Amino acid sequence: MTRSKTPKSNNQKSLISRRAALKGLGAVAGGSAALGLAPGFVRYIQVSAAEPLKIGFQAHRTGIGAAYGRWYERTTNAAVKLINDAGGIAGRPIQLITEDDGTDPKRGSEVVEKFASQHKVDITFGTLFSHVVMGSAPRAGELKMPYYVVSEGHHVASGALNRYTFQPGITDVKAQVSSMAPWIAGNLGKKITMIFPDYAFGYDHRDYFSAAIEKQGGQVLKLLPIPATETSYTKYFPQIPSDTEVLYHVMVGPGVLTFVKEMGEFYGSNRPQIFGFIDSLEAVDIASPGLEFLDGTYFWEAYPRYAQANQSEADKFYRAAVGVDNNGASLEDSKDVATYSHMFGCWETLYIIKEAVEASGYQSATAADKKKLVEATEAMKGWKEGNEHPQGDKTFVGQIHQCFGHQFISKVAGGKLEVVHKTEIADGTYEPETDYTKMAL
Amino acid sequence: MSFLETKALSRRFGGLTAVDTVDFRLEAGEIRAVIGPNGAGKTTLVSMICGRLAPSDGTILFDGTEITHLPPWERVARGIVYTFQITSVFRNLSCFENVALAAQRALTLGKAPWHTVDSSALASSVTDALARVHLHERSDTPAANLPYGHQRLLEVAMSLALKPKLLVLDEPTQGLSEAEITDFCSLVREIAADATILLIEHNMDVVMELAERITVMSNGAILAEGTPAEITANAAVQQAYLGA
Amino acid sequence: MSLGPHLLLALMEGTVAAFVLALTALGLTLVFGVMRIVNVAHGEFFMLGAVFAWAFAHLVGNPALGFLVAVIASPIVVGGAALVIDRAILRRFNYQPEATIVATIGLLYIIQQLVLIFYGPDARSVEAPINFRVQLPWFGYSGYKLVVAGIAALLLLATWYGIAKTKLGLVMRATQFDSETAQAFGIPVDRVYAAVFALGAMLAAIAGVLIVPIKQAYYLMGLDPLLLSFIVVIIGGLGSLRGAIIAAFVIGISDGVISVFFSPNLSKILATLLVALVLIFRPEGLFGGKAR
Amino acid sequence: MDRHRSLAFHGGALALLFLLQFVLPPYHHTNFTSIMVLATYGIGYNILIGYTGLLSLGHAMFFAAGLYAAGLTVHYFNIDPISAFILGAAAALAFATAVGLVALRTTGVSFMIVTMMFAQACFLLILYFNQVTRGDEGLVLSGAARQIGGLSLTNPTFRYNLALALFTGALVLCYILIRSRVGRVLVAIRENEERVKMLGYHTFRYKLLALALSGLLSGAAGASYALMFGYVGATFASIEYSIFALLWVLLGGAGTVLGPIIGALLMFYLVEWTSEVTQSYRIVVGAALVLLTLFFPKGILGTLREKRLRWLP
Repeated sequence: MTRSKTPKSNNQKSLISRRAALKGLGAVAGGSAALGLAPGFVRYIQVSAAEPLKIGFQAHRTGIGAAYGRWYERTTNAAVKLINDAGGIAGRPIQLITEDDGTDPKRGSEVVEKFASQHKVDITFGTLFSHVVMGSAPRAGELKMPYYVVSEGHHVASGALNRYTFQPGITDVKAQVSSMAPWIAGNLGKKITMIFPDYAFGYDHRDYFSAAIEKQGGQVLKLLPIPATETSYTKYFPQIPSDTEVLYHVMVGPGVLTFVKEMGEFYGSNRPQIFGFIDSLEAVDIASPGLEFLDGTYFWEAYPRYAQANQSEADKFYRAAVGVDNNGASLEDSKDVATYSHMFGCWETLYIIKEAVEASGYQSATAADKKKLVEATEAMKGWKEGNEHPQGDKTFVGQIHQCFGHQFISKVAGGKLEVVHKTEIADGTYEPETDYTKMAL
Repeated sequence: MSFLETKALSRRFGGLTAVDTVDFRLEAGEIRAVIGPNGAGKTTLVSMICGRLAPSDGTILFDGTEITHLPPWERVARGIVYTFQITSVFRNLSCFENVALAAQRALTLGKAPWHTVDSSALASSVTDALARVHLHERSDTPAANLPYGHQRLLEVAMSLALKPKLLVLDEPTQGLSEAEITDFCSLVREIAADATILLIEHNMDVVMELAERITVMSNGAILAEGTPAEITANAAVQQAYLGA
Repeated sequence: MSLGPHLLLALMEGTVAAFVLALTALGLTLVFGVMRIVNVAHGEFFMLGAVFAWAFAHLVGNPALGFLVAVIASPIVVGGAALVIDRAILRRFNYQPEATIVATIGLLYIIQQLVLIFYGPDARSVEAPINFRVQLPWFGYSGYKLVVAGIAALLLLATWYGIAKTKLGLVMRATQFDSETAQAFGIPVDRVYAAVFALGAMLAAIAGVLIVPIKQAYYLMGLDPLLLSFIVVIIGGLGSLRGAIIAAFVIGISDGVISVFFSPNLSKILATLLVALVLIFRPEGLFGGKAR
Repeated sequence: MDRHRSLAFHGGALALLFLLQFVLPPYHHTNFTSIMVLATYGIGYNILIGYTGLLSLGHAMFFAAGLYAAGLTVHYFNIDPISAFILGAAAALAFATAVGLVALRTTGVSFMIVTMMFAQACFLLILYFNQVTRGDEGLVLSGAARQIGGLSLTNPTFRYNLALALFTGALVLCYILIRSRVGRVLVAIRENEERVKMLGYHTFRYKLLALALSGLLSGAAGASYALMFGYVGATFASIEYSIFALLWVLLGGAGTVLGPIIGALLMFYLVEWTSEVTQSYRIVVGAALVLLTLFFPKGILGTLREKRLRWLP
């Protein structure tokens, strides 16, 4: 995923709570600095019966990915704690080593290098932004380092990466957008105008949604790419053809609130159907002033942010463990909204790593063991909904290293999101475009 | 036809006319002094002759060809060499390197920048130029370490290394001691043996000593021109400049 | 939408953008004109203006009153910061042009990171002091944007008056013309430099305040106005106030129109090409005097 | 005498870099590889700012020209890495010459502004032609395409020595240039361009030559980066990467041959160490720039040269 997400809009958070949050971040930073020292001690002491399994977590602590990175860390820490409390992986505790990549591809590949050569981790995981994945994956492949990303980009499944890079915890964008098309065509309309960010993440939407909606007999009337740095949108709206039935938006960047506000000013009450990707409003409170215009519009969600009437036990468990309330905000600060449709991927990926390590009989960071781990991961077929996979059932296609799951469509009502449709996994699956298992290990 | 000739040459800065339709002639082999009060347009005039400033109007002819729009480096190639009023030697380079910059140019005229220079030809050319100003023994001294008077001489040596046909000296004796000025005058006479000299000068003793003819400028125009004796006798000059 | 109204909307957007750009670029070119330095952190003053506007509006609470406080207080704070920078850094190496560029790049990084630490990575909005929608026959338009254009026009006039008609302006122009002579005539050149640097920063900050109800305050928002201002001052001629304002309108409006009909990235690329053309035919800019 | 000392100094530095590969732990081994490539970019930048006195803030466009020319041809046309490298360097050379023809019409701060704007336009062009470049996400070059005579560019030893060879080439080129008569003219232009003009030099041509060489080295570094590390992305064309080159050169010492690599090394490890205790590495970069201008305007080697090693080129 590639987008300037950091800048979520929130005009109510006070400076005080910001400082409190910063303190928290500082503590996390301090803690992980201490962790960074830990490997040395562990080596010398050599007392623990079970040598820990080292997992390198490539985190976006700074740079444009920071707002997402924060929640990725919280989710990851929660899952690691649970796994360790339950006896770890194959009897070994996870030792999580977190390094900031600055949301920069060059630094990303250096971090992978550092994990492999300096920290000597067993596995690297957790990268979100596409360009960092693209910058880091080649090095991971060269180092033969199993690399589990949580990015939702189509880069893994497209065959652009390598045998050591997996995305087992989150459905890719191609599958997400393809699975939306039938419902949109059936319920909202067939003449679509797309507003999307003018960079890689947006192109996946542009290419795969256009194809999918045409299959449903629909038609994309107009494509409106918006540059990454844009902060004013009024000038784009006149380009929306007047016979547009559905406005499809996946807006990100510092100006999401502005985008909605200006759309409201432009249309008044006389608007087409509007369908958006929640990426537009991840980490943003739907009840923020200025977002009233979105009432009655629809959103894709990977995982419903607001606890629904039929909330599963697994979701209750997951929310409690990560520290998220029923509105998708932090238990400590109701204004601190989670990136709920993405961060579950970290949780589920960690459990998949656990399963793969245990199934492969992985012992130590040797080339032979890492090969076994890769093959064991490729051999997996999918997972059932449960505490380890709270988002829902998934299938996994070993050839393309990519999983596929259910998607949700929610309607904005009274400042909340209500699920109106849940897709089938088959709605989004596609023919494999590559076969990593044929590549040399 | 004159060696150097300007026709109706003018230069305006915004509303100010620094040089106003000047017709100026200089014959080969002459030592000519240009004098005049501050702001008379002397430096502006020679700057246009050397190509540091573009004229607003008028033409400049040198050695029979028009050079009005030629860039400075092409004028240097034709033999017009300017010696700066404010000492502009390269302070961090040695005397040798300073002069070598000029000599190297003279040896590579018309050739591409990467053209190699025969180092013995370069060395002899540099040593010659330094010897003419009696600085050959300080060849390795960084220019910054020279006393001021010697820096002026180094400046002249750089110009000599360019093999000038017309050497423009802009207030060369400013800041020199009496003894240095005497030496300087004899140096200029030596140079004049094979180059025409155009001299801007405030020191009237130097002017009277060196100049064969004198041009007096005032308010951007030529007020008078003639031998030192004629100029000394000229009433208008006395009134405007010598302040009578 | 048909071509006419479409073009009208593009022109309106472009004009509003041009007014804000003119204010920002005016600050940049003023500093260059008088002090002969380029402030690469100029965009960060714009950003600081917006961020402080958020802080003041937030402290006050009431949107209209909060905005009023922000319009006055935010530029003062930013101007103060500029004074500190002038005293603590720029004056120490005597405004040497290259050193100034390097030091202000450093400041750009420092200011951005400080804002990230104390303000955070979020884009935060400030409510507009007046909130009405102008309904045209073809589309609706934000009333506040028209107000922004009005205020910016007044500020441009005030700046022009200050420079052309007041004693302070005279002193500034004298310093710009020849700082050594000005010094000799007893003008405190040092203090004039400090004042001009602060004034330049304040102009950028006010532009930031005005824009924040439209665009929100965000710690990386300074780069775009900086680059656009650069384009403007090069086309207008470095140091030329009149050139900067005219060029701001050329660039602002053409950017508005081109990005409506084509791609915004394309419009910025075209603006850069325009600069290349201007340089080929008039290296000193359209309104610049010959370099002295 | 000085000449010998200086040759020994630089030869010693290269020998040290060669020997380091046998003792460096793997993580730092790779870091040194990339630092040598980036220092080549720094040397290119230094020819312009350090020796010719032209301050550019757009050098990332030349680095990116090499990066993309090499990367795209490998990705789309599967050409071999050696041809791709030559192509990348040549593309940067041609591009730098074209940019120079326009940008060198300005001087001083205008030159800085114009180069910065051109670089930003290049950055936007990369995004604009996203169908080819994949915009910000960029492209990954497959390991299979990155083979020279059966040796893989992913092999750390091979890669380290290639980077060393590239760096050595750049260093030797820079050394020869500044010792040459042309180099003397460039330095003279830095000191006083007006005087050089009046010595009869067509200074524009010399500046253009400096910019072209500078672009060539930057592009060679960019092409090498793409081929050695297998990733091509728009980040490398961003203003940040122009500023990095400036920072390395100023820190190491503008107008010193070894300055760029000293600056790049120090900056890399400074950021590396500070990022373990703070997330605000940008403050470190910013403070480094401000402190340099205030207290060490000549950088590390420049200050050393002033104090003791006067013979340092």
